[in-house]
Amino acid sequence: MTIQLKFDLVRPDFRLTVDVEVPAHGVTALFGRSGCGKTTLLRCVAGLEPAVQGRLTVNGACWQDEARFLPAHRRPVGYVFQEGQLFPHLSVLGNLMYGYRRIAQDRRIVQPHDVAELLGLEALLERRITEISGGQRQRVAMGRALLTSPRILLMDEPLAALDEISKAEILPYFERLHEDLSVPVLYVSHAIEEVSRLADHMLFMEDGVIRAEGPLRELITRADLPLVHGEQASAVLIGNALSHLDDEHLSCIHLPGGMLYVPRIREPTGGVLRVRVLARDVSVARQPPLPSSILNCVECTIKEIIDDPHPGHCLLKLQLGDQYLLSRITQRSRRQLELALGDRVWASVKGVALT
Amino acid sequence: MTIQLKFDLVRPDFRLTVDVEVPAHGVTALFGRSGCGKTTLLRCVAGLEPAVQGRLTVNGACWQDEARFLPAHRRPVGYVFQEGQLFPHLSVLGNLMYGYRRIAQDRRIVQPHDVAELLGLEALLERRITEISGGQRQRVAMGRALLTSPRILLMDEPLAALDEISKAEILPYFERLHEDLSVPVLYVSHAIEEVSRLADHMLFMEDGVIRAEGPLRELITRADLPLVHGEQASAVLIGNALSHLDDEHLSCIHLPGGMLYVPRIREPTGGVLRVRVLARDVSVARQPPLPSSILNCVECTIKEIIDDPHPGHCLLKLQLGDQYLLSRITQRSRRQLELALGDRVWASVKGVALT
Amino acid sequence: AELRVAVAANFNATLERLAEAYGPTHEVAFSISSGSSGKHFAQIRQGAPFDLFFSADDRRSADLVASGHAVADSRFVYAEGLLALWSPDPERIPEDAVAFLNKTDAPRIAIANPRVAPYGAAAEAVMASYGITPDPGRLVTGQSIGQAFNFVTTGNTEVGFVALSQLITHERQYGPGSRWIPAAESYPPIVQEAVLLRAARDRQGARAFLDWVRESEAARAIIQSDGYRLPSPAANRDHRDR
Amino acid sequence: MLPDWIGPQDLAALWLTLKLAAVTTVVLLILGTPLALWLARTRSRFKLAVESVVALPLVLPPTVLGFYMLMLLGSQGPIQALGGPGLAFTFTGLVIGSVFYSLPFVVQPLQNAFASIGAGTMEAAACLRAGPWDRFFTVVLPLSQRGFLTAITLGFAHTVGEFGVVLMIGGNIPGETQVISIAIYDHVEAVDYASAHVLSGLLLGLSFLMLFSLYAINGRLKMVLP
Amino acid sequence: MLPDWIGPQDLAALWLTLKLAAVTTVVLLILGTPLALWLARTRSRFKLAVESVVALPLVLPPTVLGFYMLMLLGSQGPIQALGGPGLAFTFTGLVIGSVFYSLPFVVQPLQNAFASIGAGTMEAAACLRAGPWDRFFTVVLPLSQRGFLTAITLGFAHTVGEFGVVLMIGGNIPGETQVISIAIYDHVEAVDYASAHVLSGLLLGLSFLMLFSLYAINGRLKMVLP
Ligand SMILES: Nc1ncnc2c1ncn2[C@@H]1O[C@H](COP(=O)(O)OP(=O)(O)OP(=O)(O)O)[C@@H](O)[C@H]1O
Ligand SMILES: Nc1ncnc2c1ncn2[C@@H]1O[C@H](COP(=O)(O)OP(=O)(O)OP(=O)(O)O)[C@@H](O)[C@H]1O
Ligand code: MOO
Ligand SMILES: [Mg+2]
Ligand SMILES: [Mg+2]
Repeated sequence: MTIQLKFDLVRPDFRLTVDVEVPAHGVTALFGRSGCGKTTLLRCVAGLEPAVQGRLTVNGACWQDEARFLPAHRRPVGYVFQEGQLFPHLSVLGNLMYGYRRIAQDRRIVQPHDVAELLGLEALLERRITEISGGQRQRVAMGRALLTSPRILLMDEPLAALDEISKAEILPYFERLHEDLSVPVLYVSHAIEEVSRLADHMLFMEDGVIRAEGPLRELITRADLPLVHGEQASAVLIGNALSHLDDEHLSCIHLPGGMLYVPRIREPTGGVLRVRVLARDVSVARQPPLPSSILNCVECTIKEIIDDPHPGHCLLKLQLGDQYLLSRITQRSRRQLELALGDRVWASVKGVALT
Repeated sequence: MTIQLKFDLVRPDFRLTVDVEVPAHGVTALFGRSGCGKTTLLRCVAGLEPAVQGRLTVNGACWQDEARFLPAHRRPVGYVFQEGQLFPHLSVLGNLMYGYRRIAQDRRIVQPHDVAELLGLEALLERRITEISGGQRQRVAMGRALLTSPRILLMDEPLAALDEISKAEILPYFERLHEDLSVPVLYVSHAIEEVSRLADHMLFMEDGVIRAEGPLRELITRADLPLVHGEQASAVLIGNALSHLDDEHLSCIHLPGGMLYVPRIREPTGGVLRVRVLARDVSVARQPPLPSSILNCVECTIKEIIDDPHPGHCLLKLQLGDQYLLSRITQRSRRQLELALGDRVWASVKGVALT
Repeated sequence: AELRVAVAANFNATLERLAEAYGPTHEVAFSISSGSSGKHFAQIRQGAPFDLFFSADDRRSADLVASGHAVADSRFVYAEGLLALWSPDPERIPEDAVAFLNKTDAPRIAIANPRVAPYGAAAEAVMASYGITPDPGRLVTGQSIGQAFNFVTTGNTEVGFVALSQLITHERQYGPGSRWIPAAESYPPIVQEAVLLRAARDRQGARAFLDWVRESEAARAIIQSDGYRLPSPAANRDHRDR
Repeated sequence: MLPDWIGPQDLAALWLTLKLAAVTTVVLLILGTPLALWLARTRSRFKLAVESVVALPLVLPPTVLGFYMLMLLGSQGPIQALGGPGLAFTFTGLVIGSVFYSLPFVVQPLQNAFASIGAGTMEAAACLRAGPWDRFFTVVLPLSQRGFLTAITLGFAHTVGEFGVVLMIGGNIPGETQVISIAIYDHVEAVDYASAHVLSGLLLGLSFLMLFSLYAINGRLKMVLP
Repeated sequence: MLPDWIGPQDLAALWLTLKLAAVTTVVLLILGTPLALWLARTRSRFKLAVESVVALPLVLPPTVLGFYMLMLLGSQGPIQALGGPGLAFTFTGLVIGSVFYSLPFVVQPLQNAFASIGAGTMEAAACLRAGPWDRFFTVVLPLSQRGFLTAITLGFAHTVGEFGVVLMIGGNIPGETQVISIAIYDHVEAVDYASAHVLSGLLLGLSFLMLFSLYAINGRLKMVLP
């Protein structure tokens, strides 16, 4: 099942032209610089841009084509707006329940009590919307959208105003949500760490068009996209949870070509899972390292050497089985270690960095 | 010179009680969970909470005490609101110039042209505020506040809606701004990496009170504060730029107790500078490591071993001269390396991670 | 010199014709304020800058004299209003108007408000003396005789008791309709009095105009041709002494 | 127990006035709301013309307006020509006249209120499955509360007080079209000032109570929009 | 060149009407704006009472209101008794009466407009160094544009059309206090329908042009909210 997005929207000074299919499960990240059209794309999906031409099919159901334009209130989306858009005349509770009340009882999958608890809003339910903090407002906006038990979630930077701890509490809920309920999510975020933790698929936008599109772990290691150049450049590896070292709270992940220790995860033995490895966390050496606090060490082949915007750095794209790792090193190290394409190297990754 | 903040504000269900002095130069980060009172504190400083009791002195000038309450428009603050608050009846240019026009000509230090260029707003100047994207709005809000050439900047998550690249462009400007013009900044942000890059001083808030306060590099390594527990836990070291390796685009920083290579910096030889080292980037070993892409290796003493919320991890607080480094390692490594308080260890830090 | 005259609305047009006849030869300019006499009465008592008051009745003039706002010996009847039942439709009002009005399917009748307008009181008196008894719902009341007339001309009531002066003006322009003129004895005379106001008690011009209206043939002819009856000068004298 | 000056006719007039004002206000809201919604949203080029026409009845003196309405409703008027009923001197006629005359007092405040509701708020409601009617009742209405209050106040009070139109097309038939304002006016014209004072005082007192309660209720509902 | 039906007196009345309406509107804005500001911001317990009192003149028939104002301003009234000037039957008196009667049409739309300006917007302006007056002119005024438009339209049009108060306090003196609405009314009363039609047409035409331009200008200014 897929979501087929084909849009053409013309504005003075801006044009959105999109024709892409994304999987109708999992999280699809919308990534791109400020003003590139991410919000506009979400609005088209929600049915808020009546002027848009094109075709939109979600899981086989056609929401828009030449003949048809399903109005916004008929589309089972949950939209978390970039700027809240809470109802000023309703309390926090009133906002949360607004959509919930409009859903047939037998379709209510998400329950108010759970959402309020998860989002830490229990104590605020009676408050007016002008009497809560910015982050609290953002959480209300999120809860309100979730409570419509939507069949697709549109989230425009939902966590931007939240602290690390709140994020850490809320993120796993999202993961469960889209896994358990298999609600596909279109997720706009500037935080690549958030995106690479959550997203399976990625749309990379530039000036109203999709520059690149595909599985997240391909896109974030592609040398021609700016994603490899940021401080947060990373690779995502897929492996099996091989075994758990319970007393040490570690799990051991089996990858074609190696093995990684990561903080203990919930996945049962044998489950498929993803590990994100930041380029800056990967160092390389010619020999296997001596004992240190670095637990993980795998042998790889240098597939590509990519220039970095910083002239003193470079990126190595390392092949490990059929997957890739990124490693950011200094040009100095590269020269000292005399690294060249095709060389076999030992890549060390601190286990604690893996999530 | 200092800023003296003494506030008492009572709201139903919330009370702000603050009595603290922060330096009147550099960036003071306001850190704390959603709803802890950060915005409220900034509002008190700006003069937007007339009900607040207390005393506020900025650089010797008293803005509020028992007898006096300087109204908001008389306070030379530049306030970037958490939620924009742009003027809907003015264009982007109109918004930017609103404050600028109200500043005496000889006090205008910041110029419209520079700000528009820096914030990438040149092409949008004629647009209406409803016709630009969320990130663009945030940039207008920032520009508008800067253009009042304020004597203190209050910034409430000014970069939350911005992508990495925009952030990377704007952050150095802030650094220059507060260094060159010595405008003190009160800076609210949930992004600890942003904060630890920018801030010198920190106020850690909890439920309306200041839990801890002091130089940033002390606070972020304090075992009793939650800052050491996040993924972004880090330490900040102060050193001198000893020399530059120009052909390799590296700089060498001298610290009491060691030397670090970092990406080439602008600071002239001998200048004082700060290096942020993430706990997860630091690995430890009993012996000096073999040659690898890890450039930096310093010998330290284990001062403290801190439990981590993740049961498989622990944090080491390492003394290097009179400063501290943090290192996050797995309990497994700790056992394998048989680390104990007072041990001498070799800490490796990837140079590329330093900023 | 300018004469400021407050005049009852029903006499406004006639007074304008009088002013036109009088003004140029006597070098007097007129400022004429038309309105209901009740309003003028209240205004004069509050110091309105009028010189002459042509009331629609004889009560207000008497009251103003009594309260000292008007000069006693200036009071006189400048016209007596005549009432007519009228319809713009030449066929509508039959010979036997009384029977017509008493029929069960008789049309609605417009009258002026008897409480405030003398013509309304007169209409009531006429109906009483002829034994015309329409049920209250068919009696449509205008605030002034002008409004009653409007009801008829716009066809919202088919007939109405109006001032003879009105239908004369109207028929001059739009052609004849049908009318029934009740006997003058069937209602108390609609006596309209003029009076010199205190502010103008020493103005010769003001008194002179009043005298002209009362005495001159020219003035009497104009008033009569507009559908008013003229009292005999003797009646006027009696009246003043009353 | 009432003072002599107030007859049963006056009480009937008072009752009729309240009935007229209430019915007129309801009709005004029913007609004015969609019109105001249309004006607030449309980009039609007729908007300007419609806006102007709505405000136009105001510039004619009420009695003159009433006169033209008489021409419209009368036997030579288009309504009867098309087989319509004779509406002059009926309660329905009064309502029509009052509605026409007070329309701008209702349309304009509502239009302003509607225009100031942010598009984003409406979009949010749509994305939460609220259809157009649902949005109207759960978002537009509560957020336009003050606009409705103004519309109701001005529409109601103006209908109570204005009598030029009513006088003209009502015919002052006791119990049917005689309203309190005409009754007071009569007393003044008839130099029966005492009765005028009493009736005016009564009307003012009643109206003050009504307005006060209306504003108080509104204050209770505690409009949030800052 | 004018048709016979329109005399110089009518033109004088037209001119006087426009002057009266313009002056009244200006005075209404000057008085109404601070009052509306106060009502929009205050939490005083007098707020309800003041709101009700402002709307109260509406419920009295204009002539009756005019009658009471006449008693107040006239030669037997308290103002002159206390040595004040005689304001009845003067242009100033007309302005006072009209202002009093049209006040709610100005205060209410303005109050609504002011109340719907977000506190955040005002705070932002304050933090950008705009003092209270500055904020009023650069934020409140432009954001209340539609409210002002409504206030001006209703205030002006109502003053042009309403004549009960004016008739009573003014005395219908040609060239001095006779306004066009009374002139038209007189023509109707005097069965001089032709003149009434022409004058009404003229007044309607003029007013339509004025309203149309007003709305068109407002459209140009392109209010942004929302
Ligand atoms: N206008 C108000 N009236 C009453 N309580 C308020 C008001 N605004 C905020 N609060 C409450 O005061 C507390 C502090 O709010 P504040 O906005 O300062 O939080 P914050 O630290 O800025 O949070 P965030 O990171 O979510 O923006 C919160 O608990 C909030 O619910
Ligand atoms: N209502 C509008 N009318 C005209 N242009 C608009 C409108 N809204 C946005 N734009 C423009 O369209 C482009 C895309 O806007 P959009 O809001 O989709 O950006 P975005 O990718 O969401 O950016 P951000 O990350 O800053 O929120 C921008 O250049 C913006 O200036
Ligand atoms: O003109 Mo009025 O409003 O009826 O006297
Ligand atoms: Mg956006
Ligand atoms: Mg906040």
